[in-house]
Amino acid sequence: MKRQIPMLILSAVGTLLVVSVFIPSARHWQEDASLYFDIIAVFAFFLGGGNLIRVHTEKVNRKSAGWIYSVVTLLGFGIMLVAGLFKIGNPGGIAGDISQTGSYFQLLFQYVMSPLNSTMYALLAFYVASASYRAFRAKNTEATILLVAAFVILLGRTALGVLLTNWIPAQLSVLQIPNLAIWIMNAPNLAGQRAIMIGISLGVISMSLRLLLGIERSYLGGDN
Amino acid sequence: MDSALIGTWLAALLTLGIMSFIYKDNLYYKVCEAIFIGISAGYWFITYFWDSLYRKAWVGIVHQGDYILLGGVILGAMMLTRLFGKIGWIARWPLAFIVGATAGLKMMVYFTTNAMAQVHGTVNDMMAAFSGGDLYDLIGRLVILIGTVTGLIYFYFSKEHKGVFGGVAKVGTWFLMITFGASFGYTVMSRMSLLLGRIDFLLTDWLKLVK
Amino acid sequence: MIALLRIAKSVVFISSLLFVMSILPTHSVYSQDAGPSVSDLGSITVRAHDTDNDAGGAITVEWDDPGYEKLAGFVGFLIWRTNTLAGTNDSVEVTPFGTRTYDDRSVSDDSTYSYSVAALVNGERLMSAPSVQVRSSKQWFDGRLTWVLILGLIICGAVIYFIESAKRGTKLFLRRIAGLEAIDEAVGRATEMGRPILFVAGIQDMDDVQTIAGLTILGSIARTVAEYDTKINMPVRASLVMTAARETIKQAYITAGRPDAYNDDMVHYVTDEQFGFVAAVDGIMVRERPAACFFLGAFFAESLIMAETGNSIGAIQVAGTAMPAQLPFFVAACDYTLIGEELFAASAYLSEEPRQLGSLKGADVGKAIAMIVILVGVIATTIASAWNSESMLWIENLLRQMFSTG
Amino acid sequence: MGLIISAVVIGAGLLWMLYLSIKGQDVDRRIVYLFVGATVALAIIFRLEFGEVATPIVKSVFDKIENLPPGSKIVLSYDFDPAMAPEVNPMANAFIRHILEKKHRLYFMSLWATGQSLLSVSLDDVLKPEFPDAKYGVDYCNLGYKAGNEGVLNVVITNFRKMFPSDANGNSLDSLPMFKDVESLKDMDLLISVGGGKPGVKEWVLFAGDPGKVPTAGGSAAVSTPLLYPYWPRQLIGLLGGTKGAAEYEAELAKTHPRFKDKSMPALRMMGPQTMAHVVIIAFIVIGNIAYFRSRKKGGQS
Repeated sequence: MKRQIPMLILSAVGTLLVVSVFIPSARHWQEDASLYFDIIAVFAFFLGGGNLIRVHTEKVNRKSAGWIYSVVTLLGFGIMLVAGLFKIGNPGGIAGDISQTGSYFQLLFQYVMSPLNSTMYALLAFYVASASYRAFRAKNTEATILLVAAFVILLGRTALGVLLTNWIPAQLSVLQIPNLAIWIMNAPNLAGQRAIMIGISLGVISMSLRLLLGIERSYLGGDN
Repeated sequence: MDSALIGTWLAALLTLGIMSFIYKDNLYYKVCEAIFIGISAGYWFITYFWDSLYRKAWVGIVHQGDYILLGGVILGAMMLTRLFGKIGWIARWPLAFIVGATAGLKMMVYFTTNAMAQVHGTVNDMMAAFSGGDLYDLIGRLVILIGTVTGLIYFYFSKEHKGVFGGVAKVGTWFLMITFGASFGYTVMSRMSLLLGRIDFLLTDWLKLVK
Repeated sequence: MIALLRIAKSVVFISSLLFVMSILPTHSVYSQDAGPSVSDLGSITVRAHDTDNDAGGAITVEWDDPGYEKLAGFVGFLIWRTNTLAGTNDSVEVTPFGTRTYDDRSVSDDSTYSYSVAALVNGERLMSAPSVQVRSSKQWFDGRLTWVLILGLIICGAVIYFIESAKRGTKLFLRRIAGLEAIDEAVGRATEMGRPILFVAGIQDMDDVQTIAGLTILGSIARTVAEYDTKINMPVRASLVMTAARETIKQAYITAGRPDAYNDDMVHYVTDEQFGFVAAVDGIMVRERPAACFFLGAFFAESLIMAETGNSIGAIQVAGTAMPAQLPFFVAACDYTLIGEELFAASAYLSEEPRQLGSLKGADVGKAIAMIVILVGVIATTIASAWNSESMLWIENLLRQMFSTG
Repeated sequence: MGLIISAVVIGAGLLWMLYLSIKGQDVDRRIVYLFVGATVALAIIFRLEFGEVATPIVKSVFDKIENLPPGSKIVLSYDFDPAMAPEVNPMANAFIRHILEKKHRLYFMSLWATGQSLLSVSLDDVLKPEFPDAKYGVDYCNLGYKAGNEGVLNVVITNFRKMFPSDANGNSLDSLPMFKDVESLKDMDLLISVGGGKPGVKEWVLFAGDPGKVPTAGGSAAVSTPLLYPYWPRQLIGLLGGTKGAAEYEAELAKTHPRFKDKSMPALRMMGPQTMAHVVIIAFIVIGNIAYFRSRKKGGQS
């Protein structure tokens, strides 16, 4: 019983949504489903946020290693909740939009969250460099092909690429690195992308069918 | 004191804190990480709260009479049964709803926009780059054809990659490698500009070293 | 952008309407002032019919222009509607230049309508004869999707056929996938070293199939983890994923016969913010030093940040995603990468259950169809363009029509 | 001066890395990080700029404008919004300078509502101060924005006046001397669309350039550039992709027309640090491979 009902819900909802694609007057089911999803996700957040608070409070109570950071996290979470729920400092008051400039919520976003966010993102530049240094080595055929393709595209995007090969006569201009880079993007790269995309969609179809037919149900949990 | 100035200092200190991680994990980074987690979790909760719960559900049901949304609220409430041990299994119902909806919707989306459109594209628009009849175009077409077909053969599961079939699949992996190499090379520059933005902020807006 | 366009459109519409209204009382329909060129032109022919493939409530109006648009002073075409049941008239829209068709979405399925189109030239309205009476209706099937349905049924049919035949005991062969064999090895190593394993199911919520695929693999990994009694740490970015992952791991522990060893804290929510989550996962990696990291699901720019950090602590890393843009980074920084489709096939492989394996065989039929169509299509297009072959052109057009999705 | 310091610091560092690698020692990843950070910081502090060399895909646009006879008619369409502006606005400004310098006639328009205001900024900041002699209606005119996306192109390909009864300032087209011999887009000598979304370069190719058989060129944001490559060289005579493409064009312009040398070249300035970082990464790959082959020769595993 505890397993059959969820299974039934899953198959019914999935099948209805597949069918709705073909029936013009049923298309709005798809929008309804994503609205439902949004609403369920907020309720789920009460579990997630609750988990966050519980994990960190426990750390503080037990004074386990790094408990002081948990205090900081809890403080940050609390400040943001208070600022956002009561819309403190919001020029439009409680009825105004939360993202209005001047509200504490927006200030915290602008001066705290936003720089943290873009700096974390910017670390990517460092990792791109270390990955290139370490991983792009001609260890075997595959690695060599990867390396050569990346190298040609990289060269093609700097002045070096033009300088190195602009002695190649116009008839063979395809072989100049910038042109070669574009050709790689146009032909073999496109072919590879296509194969990956087609493969992915067939993979999604077979997995979705496994789910709808109830063959794959590990995420639905046990009988208790 | 000027609030924008405080803001800039705060932003600069947080920027340096996160950057210090690439040297090694340290106290400074841990503090920034803790702030980041707390503030951002709160940010998203508030955003969901006002946007989904208040604007979509409450306003939709109470003010606009969109009673179909009640179903979402009921399913959402079922999610919370997890908090009450004994009846926690009810939370599987909304989960089943979501997995079913995702499977059904995404199956069709992937089928039309990935599979069919890509096959269509290979037959149809790939010719844009190689539409002529000279050697350059013929080679281009041939490469796309071979690349797409051998790439698909690589993903073929029900035959061992041995003999001729294995050789063809091997060619497929080469094409995948070119694809990976090319996308890696192409994105490097845009990744650099992100770092450029941060360092520029530190040097120009904060330290005012550069005018 | 769209909103701006809408505003601009309505401004144009309202101003044209005002313009039309201002001239209506002073000019008769066939005014004497009409220039010679106007009267030389024939009348506009109007056809109206129910809009195809919709849910009702719309009628398509089409007309041809005998040459009014070329006249100096041409403003636009006015669509004029008569509700033949209620006996009311109203103007619906003034269309922009170059338009010859208009979908009137403001009709009711319960009434009948007839349409006229007027060319607005130099302040005159040159009205066409009314169209036949039409009524809008809804269609039960979107005719544009016939081929989608047929091809979809073939592929789904193949998947179900192989599942059924596997159920009856037919032996199915499947090639090996290196990345999957590495999973057991990775878990084994973590056990030996007495260190935890880290599992990240991507950064998307449950409405992404890749997240679900990641969780199905988690099911298999968690079974091994339970048997070996290794520690698993799974930070998540979305609360729903947390709930689903807990169900998955708990079920795996029960299957492995160790329900007592399960603990909800194996899965913990961090934050919904993409890079906040990354900051936390990086922190976990350098502090807990997991021996194995799994990144299976939908990833964006953070793929390389996580994989490089994992690499720096010397963990065995297995990644898998269907995000084409992130695959290169995983390939460069991880030990094994499940590429695209392999991510979705992985759980079926790991389960070793015949029915699941059968579904993979079905997907292969889809790949075979795609390969044949591409082969035939490209050859046909090439021959058609090189030698003007009629039959090849026919094949090319057929394929184009089959695979066009609207 | 700055260049020398940077070159010495970075060059010495790379040589040291090469030395370590040849000796078979693995370079710590932090040194790699330090390099990337130092490279970018040095390039920003010393405002390093490099003589970008135009790639063929950019050069062909430049040559086209350079070689058209004076008085040729060129359309420049602003098809972008403020979010894309940092990448593509420099292209538009470079086009304006080049076109007016060569005494061509320039017709501005926009398929994006938001392009209109960016267009007026360009007129006020670049065109009017740098070309005080250019006369409105004779040397350039602004048709402004028209709603309708590619539908606008469908109309102007046969008739300008149907879609644009007047220019952005309300003058009738017939009152503008430069419209005397212009009936439709087909009378133009070159079409240029600068943008990164839809409608954009692709729509100009498919709905204007191709049907009207008018040479078409474009400038686009880096992310959408690979999608446009297939149209080159047949349907697009050339394409400026991202900051890189803009910088190449600026460099070419400064080289051929030295009077623009001291003008602000934002793309070139942004490219400096990026190119430096790029070269350093290329160097990493080379050094990494040298190290790998050395270690293999010694019989060890990498």
